Amino acid sequence: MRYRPVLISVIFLFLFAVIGSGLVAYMHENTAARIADNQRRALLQSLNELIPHADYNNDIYTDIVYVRDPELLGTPQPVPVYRARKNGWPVAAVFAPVAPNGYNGAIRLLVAVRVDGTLAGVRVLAHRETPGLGDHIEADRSDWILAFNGKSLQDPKPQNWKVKRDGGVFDQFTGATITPRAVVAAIKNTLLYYQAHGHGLFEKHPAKTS
Amino acid sequence: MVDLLQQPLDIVGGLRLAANKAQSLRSPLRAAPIPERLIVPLGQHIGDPAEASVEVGQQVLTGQVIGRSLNYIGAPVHAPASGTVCDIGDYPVAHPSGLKATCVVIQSDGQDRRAETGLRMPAALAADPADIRQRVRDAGIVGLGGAGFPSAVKLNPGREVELLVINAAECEPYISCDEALMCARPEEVIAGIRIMQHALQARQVVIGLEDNMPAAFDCLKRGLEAVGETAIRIMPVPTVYPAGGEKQLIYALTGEEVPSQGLPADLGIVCHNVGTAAAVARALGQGEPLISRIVTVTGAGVREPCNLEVRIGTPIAELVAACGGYSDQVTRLLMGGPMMGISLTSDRLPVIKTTNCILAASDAEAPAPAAARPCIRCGKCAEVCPAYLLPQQLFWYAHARDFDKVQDYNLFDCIECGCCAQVCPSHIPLVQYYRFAKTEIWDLERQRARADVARQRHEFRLERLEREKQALEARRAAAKKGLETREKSGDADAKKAEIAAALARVQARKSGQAATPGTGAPDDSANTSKANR
Amino acid sequence: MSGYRRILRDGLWTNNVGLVQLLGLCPLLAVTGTFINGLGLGLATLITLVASNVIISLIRKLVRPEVRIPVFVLVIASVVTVIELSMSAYLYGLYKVLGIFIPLIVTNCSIIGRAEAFASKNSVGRALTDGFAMGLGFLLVLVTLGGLREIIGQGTLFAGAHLMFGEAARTWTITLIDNYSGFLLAILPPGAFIGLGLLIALKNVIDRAGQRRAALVTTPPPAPARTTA
Amino acid sequence: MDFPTQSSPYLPASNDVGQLMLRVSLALVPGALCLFWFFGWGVVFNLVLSALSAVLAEAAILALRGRPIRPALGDGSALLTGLLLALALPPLAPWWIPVLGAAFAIVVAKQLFGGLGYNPFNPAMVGFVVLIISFPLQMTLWPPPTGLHEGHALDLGETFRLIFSGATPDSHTLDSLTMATPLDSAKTQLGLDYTWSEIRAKPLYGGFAGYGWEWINLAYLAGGLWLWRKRVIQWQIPVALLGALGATALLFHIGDSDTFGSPLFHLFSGATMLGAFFIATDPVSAATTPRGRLYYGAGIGVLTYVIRTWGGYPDAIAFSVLLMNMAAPTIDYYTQPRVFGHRDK
Amino acid sequence: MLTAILALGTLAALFGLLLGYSAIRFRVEGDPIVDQIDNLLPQTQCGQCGFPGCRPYAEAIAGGEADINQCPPGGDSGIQALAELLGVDPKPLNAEHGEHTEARVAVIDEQTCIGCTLCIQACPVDAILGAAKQMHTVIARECTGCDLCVAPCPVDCIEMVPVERALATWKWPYPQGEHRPIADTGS
Amino acid sequence: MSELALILVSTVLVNNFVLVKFLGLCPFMGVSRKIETATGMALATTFVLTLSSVCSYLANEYLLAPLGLEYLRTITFILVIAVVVQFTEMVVHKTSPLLYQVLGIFLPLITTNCAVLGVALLNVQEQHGFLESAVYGFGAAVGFSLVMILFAGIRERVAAADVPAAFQGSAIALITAGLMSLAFMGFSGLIKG
Ligand SMILES: Cc1cc2nc3c(=O)[nH]c(=O)nc-3n(C[C@H](O)[C@H](O)[C@H](O)COP(=O)(O)O)c2cc1C
Ligand SMILES: Cc1cc2nc3c(=O)[nH]c(=O)nc-3n(C[C@H](O)[C@H](O)[C@H](O)COP(=O)(O)O)c2cc1C
Ligand SMILES: Cc1cc2nc3c(=O)[nH]c(=O)nc-3n(C[C@H](O)[C@H](O)[C@H](O)COP(=O)(O)O)c2cc1C
Ligand SMILES: Cc1cc2nc3c(=O)[nH]c(=O)nc-3n(C[C@H](O)[C@H](O)[C@H](O)CO)c2cc1C
Ligand code: SF4
Ligand code: SF4
Ligand code: SF4
Ligand code: SF4
Ligand code: FES
Repeated sequence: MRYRPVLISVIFLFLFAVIGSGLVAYMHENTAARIADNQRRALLQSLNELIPHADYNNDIYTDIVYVRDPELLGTPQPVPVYRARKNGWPVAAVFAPVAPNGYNGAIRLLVAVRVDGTLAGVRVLAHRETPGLGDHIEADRSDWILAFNGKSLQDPKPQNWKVKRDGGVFDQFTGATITPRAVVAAIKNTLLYYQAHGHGLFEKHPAKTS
Repeated sequence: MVDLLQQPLDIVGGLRLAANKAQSLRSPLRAAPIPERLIVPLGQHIGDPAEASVEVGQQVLTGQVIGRSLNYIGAPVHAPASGTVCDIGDYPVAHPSGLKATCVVIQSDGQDRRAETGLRMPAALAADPADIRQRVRDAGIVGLGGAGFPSAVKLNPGREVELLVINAAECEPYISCDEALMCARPEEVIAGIRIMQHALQARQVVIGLEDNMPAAFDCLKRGLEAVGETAIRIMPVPTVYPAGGEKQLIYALTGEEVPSQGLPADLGIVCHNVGTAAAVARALGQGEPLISRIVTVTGAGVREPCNLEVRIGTPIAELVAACGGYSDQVTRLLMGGPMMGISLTSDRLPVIKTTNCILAASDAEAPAPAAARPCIRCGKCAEVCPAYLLPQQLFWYAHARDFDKVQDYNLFDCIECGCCAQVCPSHIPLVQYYRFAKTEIWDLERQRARADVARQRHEFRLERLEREKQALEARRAAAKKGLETREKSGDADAKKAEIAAALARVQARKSGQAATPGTGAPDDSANTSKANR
Repeated sequence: MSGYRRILRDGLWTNNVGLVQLLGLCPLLAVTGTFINGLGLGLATLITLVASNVIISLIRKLVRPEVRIPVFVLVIASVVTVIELSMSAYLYGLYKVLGIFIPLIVTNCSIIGRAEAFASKNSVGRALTDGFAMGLGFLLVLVTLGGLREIIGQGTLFAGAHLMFGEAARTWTITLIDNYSGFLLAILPPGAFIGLGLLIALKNVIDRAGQRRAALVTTPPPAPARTTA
Repeated sequence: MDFPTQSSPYLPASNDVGQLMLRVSLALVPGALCLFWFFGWGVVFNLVLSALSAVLAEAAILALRGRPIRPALGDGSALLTGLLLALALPPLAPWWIPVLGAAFAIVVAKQLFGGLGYNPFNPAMVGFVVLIISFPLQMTLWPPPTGLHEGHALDLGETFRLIFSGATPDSHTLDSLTMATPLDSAKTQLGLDYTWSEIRAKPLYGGFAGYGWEWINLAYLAGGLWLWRKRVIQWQIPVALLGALGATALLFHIGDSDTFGSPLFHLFSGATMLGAFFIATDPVSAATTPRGRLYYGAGIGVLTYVIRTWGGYPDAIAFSVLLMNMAAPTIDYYTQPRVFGHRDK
Repeated sequence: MLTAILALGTLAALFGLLLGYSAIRFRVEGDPIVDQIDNLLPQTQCGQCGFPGCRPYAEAIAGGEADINQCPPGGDSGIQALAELLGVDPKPLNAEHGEHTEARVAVIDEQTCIGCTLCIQACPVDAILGAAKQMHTVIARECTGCDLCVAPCPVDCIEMVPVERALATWKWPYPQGEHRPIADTGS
Repeated sequence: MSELALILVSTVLVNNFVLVKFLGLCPFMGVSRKIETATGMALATTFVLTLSSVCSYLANEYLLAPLGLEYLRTITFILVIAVVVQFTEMVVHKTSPLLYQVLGIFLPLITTNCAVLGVALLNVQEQHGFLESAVYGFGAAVGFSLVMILFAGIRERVAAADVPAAFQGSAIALITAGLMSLAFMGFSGLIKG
């Protein structure tokens, strides 16, 4: 008698837990595939902005290697490189390097380098630059980042991979030099990395590190 | 135990104000004429007012008791002049409320015939302290320094007294009655002090006065030498308002702080005003109860500022007339000093025992208050507060009527000295906010006490009704039982019994409801029908 | 039925979750950077509110006090997770933008608040109406605030509509002011607080105007708003 | 005879809010002149625009609330808010920057809370912070501190056109007209691994702090000391602020003199002195107990150093002041002085 | 799916056990909040709040059944105090329940009183003295001013009069001028 | 160690839960009228938040992750939280009436405090370990408590201010909170990376 309420509590909680989790589990089973697909497509979409889908036909989403170079890639962590191939032939490598010295810390980039060493495109993945000043590096906010398309270490020459104020060819923003300076330097470094190690990249086996 | 300091301290906070005492000290102390009609309030002190002990039409002599007080904290009132009682009734008195209070009005016969008071005590210094206290009480002496607390009570602190402090600081600007007294009658003051010391059995005595009254200092010193008194010290304290506040003076002289909510007696100190001491000397030396006092009449609003010995009950207008009347600059009439006094609506009000000063001020001396602005929390008030309070916080919460918070910030340690309001750049009437909050809190406490009584009485009543109801039910049950046993025969009867029981239940419920207020007459008023909802 | 009208009025205005009860503030302030974000979360919350109100009203007589809250919470959490899963399956873009605030609908105080204050004491029909009214009221505040912040902050309206309505909606974005450099404050956290403060003040002004007009008609006081006394 | 009544005390008032505000404004003059000397006409435009719109905004709100306008404007507090905000703004900011900032300061930070005396936050600093987070670009438009003797890049007319129409004179771009302030460039260069001694050698560095800025700060210091002499402000806040800022800077500078700027640099650059004597001392939003003021000032000093050194903003007086404004009521609550006759605490 | 159900089900059952058990183990009676609320009510016992006395109203507030703005004798300050205790926003007195008036006491016109005792039965605090057919009087110190005795009196001999303000109970007024009380600041 | 300190500073100041992350706003607005109540709520929240941060970490690590039931996270976490809260309330009520006086009425409110569930979910998102979860929860709670108490201090002052009628009450409170969050913007960028 005294413990009947306990029993009722138990049964109640149990019942609702079972119904609730059953419902959710059912829902999960029905949507899991779709959700995974969504996640894949989200990444693909940002890659496709850099390398048109028509240019490659491998499963770029899983064709990844991880490389490490604190000097040139701006982070001691391994950096993922997505590899685009067409019929098995290398097309481009997409790096996710870091520009460590933005105005407010690191800026995470996505840099796509074609096999010939020209840039297919650059995007900013994440940053903490001052809104309204440093955030013009976002493609949504200004076309500045698009100016890198087609650039390479030959055009302009490495010593000109700087913002104009420092005697280079790239625009800085009014009132903000630090951010573009950091981005330009990071892209240049990525190109340098590619120059040094680029060809080996496509031979490595895809590997997952966590 | 407390010890006097060698060198008095500067009090913390406070203001250095222009003294403005010279004008009233130019002419010597003299007696004011006895007016034709004296209006003597029965409550001139802290505690319940006295009760009139004379009747209208009765003849009275100077010094005869006209109001008696039965309370321990209370003081009798005496006729300030001989004559006829022509009225006992409500007259306006000097009080910020402007309310009236019971007064005995005496038509003076101009002869000032003295009554035999039986207060005289030739060998007071050898008498039993209890005897002295009784005579001080009978003489109607209350503190002349400000609050008007019955002095006999303060002569009975209920513990050993180390130090008697005679407060002669007179820190408020304009007021000079104590200084005039000390210059004119040092022997009377000293006699009074010696009696008080004896009554209190105080080991040490000190007279504290501000260091800007050298004349008074000299007179007292000569007076002490004249009687060969060496035990009484005179210590000038720095001239800072409010150095004359009891707590501040004690701090300046001893370095001790009177505990919050406590009395000087907690430190073994008793503090009396010099005027009070003189009044004691007069009562016990000449048998004269407290029927007159020295009042400073000053300010640019009177023609001839001076100090007058005034009979209690003298209308202020007559005092002013004795000083050459108003000058044309007068705009404001104050009783007390410019920092703590109250402003009067009319000069028909009488002088009472605690009236130390009548200040007829010009517009330059006491201008109409500038419009108050919001507090900017500049903290100037806190810099000058001698109680180390945060007047801005007190104000903030008094303004918001947050009476809990305002007490958290120690409202009741405020001595209402007015320093804060004086320096406030926003011209906020800070002291009024504090007085408002204090009286409001007292009122709330009274209400709370009443509510507690009401709750108790209500609960008693509910209990009583409950008891009555149960008694009723018991009776009903007994009756029902009787019914059942009697008519147990048929089904119909059982039904009847059921109906009866139900009826009883309804009845019971009804009477239960009667336990709730207002259902004495369930369908009478809107109120009661709501109560039943 | 006037009872239902009263519930509707309560939810939409008199006892509005966001403006009066000040519940569900976290999503209200966090996701109202744009109109569309507000709309998305508002709809999700609306659905949750209706569903949980109905379920709780159904089971209200069965639950013991010591497990009442856990059970309510379980119900709400299940509903929310279902919604979360469907959103990530069918509105992935929006799901990403709203982020943690979708699972946090569970702790949106207004939902458990309504469960406790209303659904657990009323019939299914009334609970449903209440959930709908409250949810709609909340939704309206979300989109108003979102719209305002978006306009002031970046000079656009309906930006990001494609996240909800598909690629075709990309063109819906209205740019109200060209070359607007943006008043960033509105989008940043302080702007959210201040914006809601202004909305509440606006409601107060309207209420007072209404009161002045209908000076004598007194409305009954709103039901107590707190979850717990 | 009958007389008017009132509550005690009755003596003529010895202080007045309007006079207080006037004195603060006067004390700003040396600093403002110095600023003008180094940065040119833009300073004047800022002062005029900001003060004007502050006063107008105040009047407008008072009118809306149906309150008497004259006495409230007469206290001069709105004007002072406008002036203080203006002195913190970059001289080449477009006209709407001071206007918007002052209006926001007065309307949202001051009048919504009830006007003078009720605002928990320093209005001028609220205005400034709103501007710097919303319009960082316009808020970095500081010309080089060349000084009148070297001649400014822009004369009165050119400044006017730049501020009101955004038109730069032919030979210039906005970028060439402006440069980072010493605090800003020191911060970014330290971030780029320059050493402090290298930075000290740069032209932007003057005798002991930022070029030009050291004089401006000295002028504010002089004005502040005058205010203290006149008993408009008390010593606690400035002393605690400067002491804490100096001490923190010294500590780090001694620890690693290559990566951390010198105490003098911190004390005499940016808005330090303006902040210490004119802004942190705003009585309304500061702590009001004597001990509380020490904590309050020290808090601002330390926060300023922290944000300047590690945070996202080159100068942090405004943020630190607002952050400590936030804490002021709580500080007051916990730092009540011992009351006369009370034992401990 | 089965693991999901099982896992969560077990967890929930365990929790249920825990809570159910603690509900018994840590059972507590009584609710101190009622006393606290009752302490803030004026104890006029007038029933204007819609409840038969202050305590029932306190219980109703604690139970969430009544709002805090229904006690006219308590007035705005009473509501304020309740709001603070309960941590809710104060609101204006609900006019449905009456208006706040200043304190009053009942006075029985002793000439007219017929000694019917009806008022005695109505008085919630037994503040009326008298026996049947004898003249009644109100003990002014104990009268709460609740008004309840006025209506029952068949000869209308009871009058409510404002409590007199004496010097000793006089209150300093709230200062006038710029500083208006919070309650009546205009928009 | 410095990692943990960084988490602490970050959660208390830079990413303050209330003013920057927008979590736990309802109690922040609802029980901040007086410093005393705010302190009570702050204490209660600190306790529950830290405890439930740890508990939900355990639940995730040892129940959900091994079984691959991550999608049940929300349900499980909220269940854990509700039970922790309910249990705490009952225990406190019985064992310490005094503490219950202080915390009692706040405890039930905590279940629906977004910050509590938010911490649990963010722990997973940021892949915190056991100690990190504890510190993260504690830091979030301290940040919450800090701004809550300061906010209460300001609100007590503003309550007595001459605020325009339309803004009295929650409107001005929200604007005050807005200005607080404006001040907290100063901390942005304090922790790089
Ligand atoms: C609040 C504030 C935020 C800033 N944010 C950035 C930024 O995100 N990126 C940037 O490059 N510069 C930023 N700056 C400006 C830099 O500090 C520096 O002034 C700018 O890069 C101009 O340098 P320059 O004179 O060499 O062109 C900011 C300045 C301030 C005052
Ligand atoms: C309510 C009250 C009670 C007092 N009780 C005593 C007392 O019991 N014994 C005593 O010696 N003085 C007592 N005093 C007198 C004070 O110590 C003090 O001397 C007197 O109030 C005059 O102080 P003031 O003019 O500075 O206000 C009492 C005063 C007040 C106001
Ligand atoms: C601010 C303040 C100033 C005072 N100034 C004097 C004063 O100057 N002289 C004086 O005798 N009493 C002054 N008093 C009253 C004293 O505190 C104290 O009541 C008195 O000395 C006690 O003596 P009594 O009971 O004989 O009046 C002042 C009180 C206050 C609160
Ligand atoms: C010493 C002093 C400093 C002041 N500093 C400021 C300030 O920093 N910012 C401001 O808006 N107003 C300032 N004021 C003006 C005034 O106090 C301010 O406008 C109020 O905060 C408005 O309520 C100051 C006033 C004084 C007397
Ligand atoms: S002096 Fe006046 S304005 Fe200054 S803090 Fe005190 S009360 Fe406020
Ligand atoms: S009146 Fe009270 S608060 Fe003001 S200075 Fe005097 S003691 Fe301090
Ligand atoms: S209205 Fe107030 S005083 Fe009257 S019974 Fe109700 S609570 Fe008591
Ligand atoms: S005497 Fe009358 S008014 Fe007074 S308490 Fe009794 S019933 Fe109420
Ligand atoms: S919605 Fe986050 S605490 Fe209420």
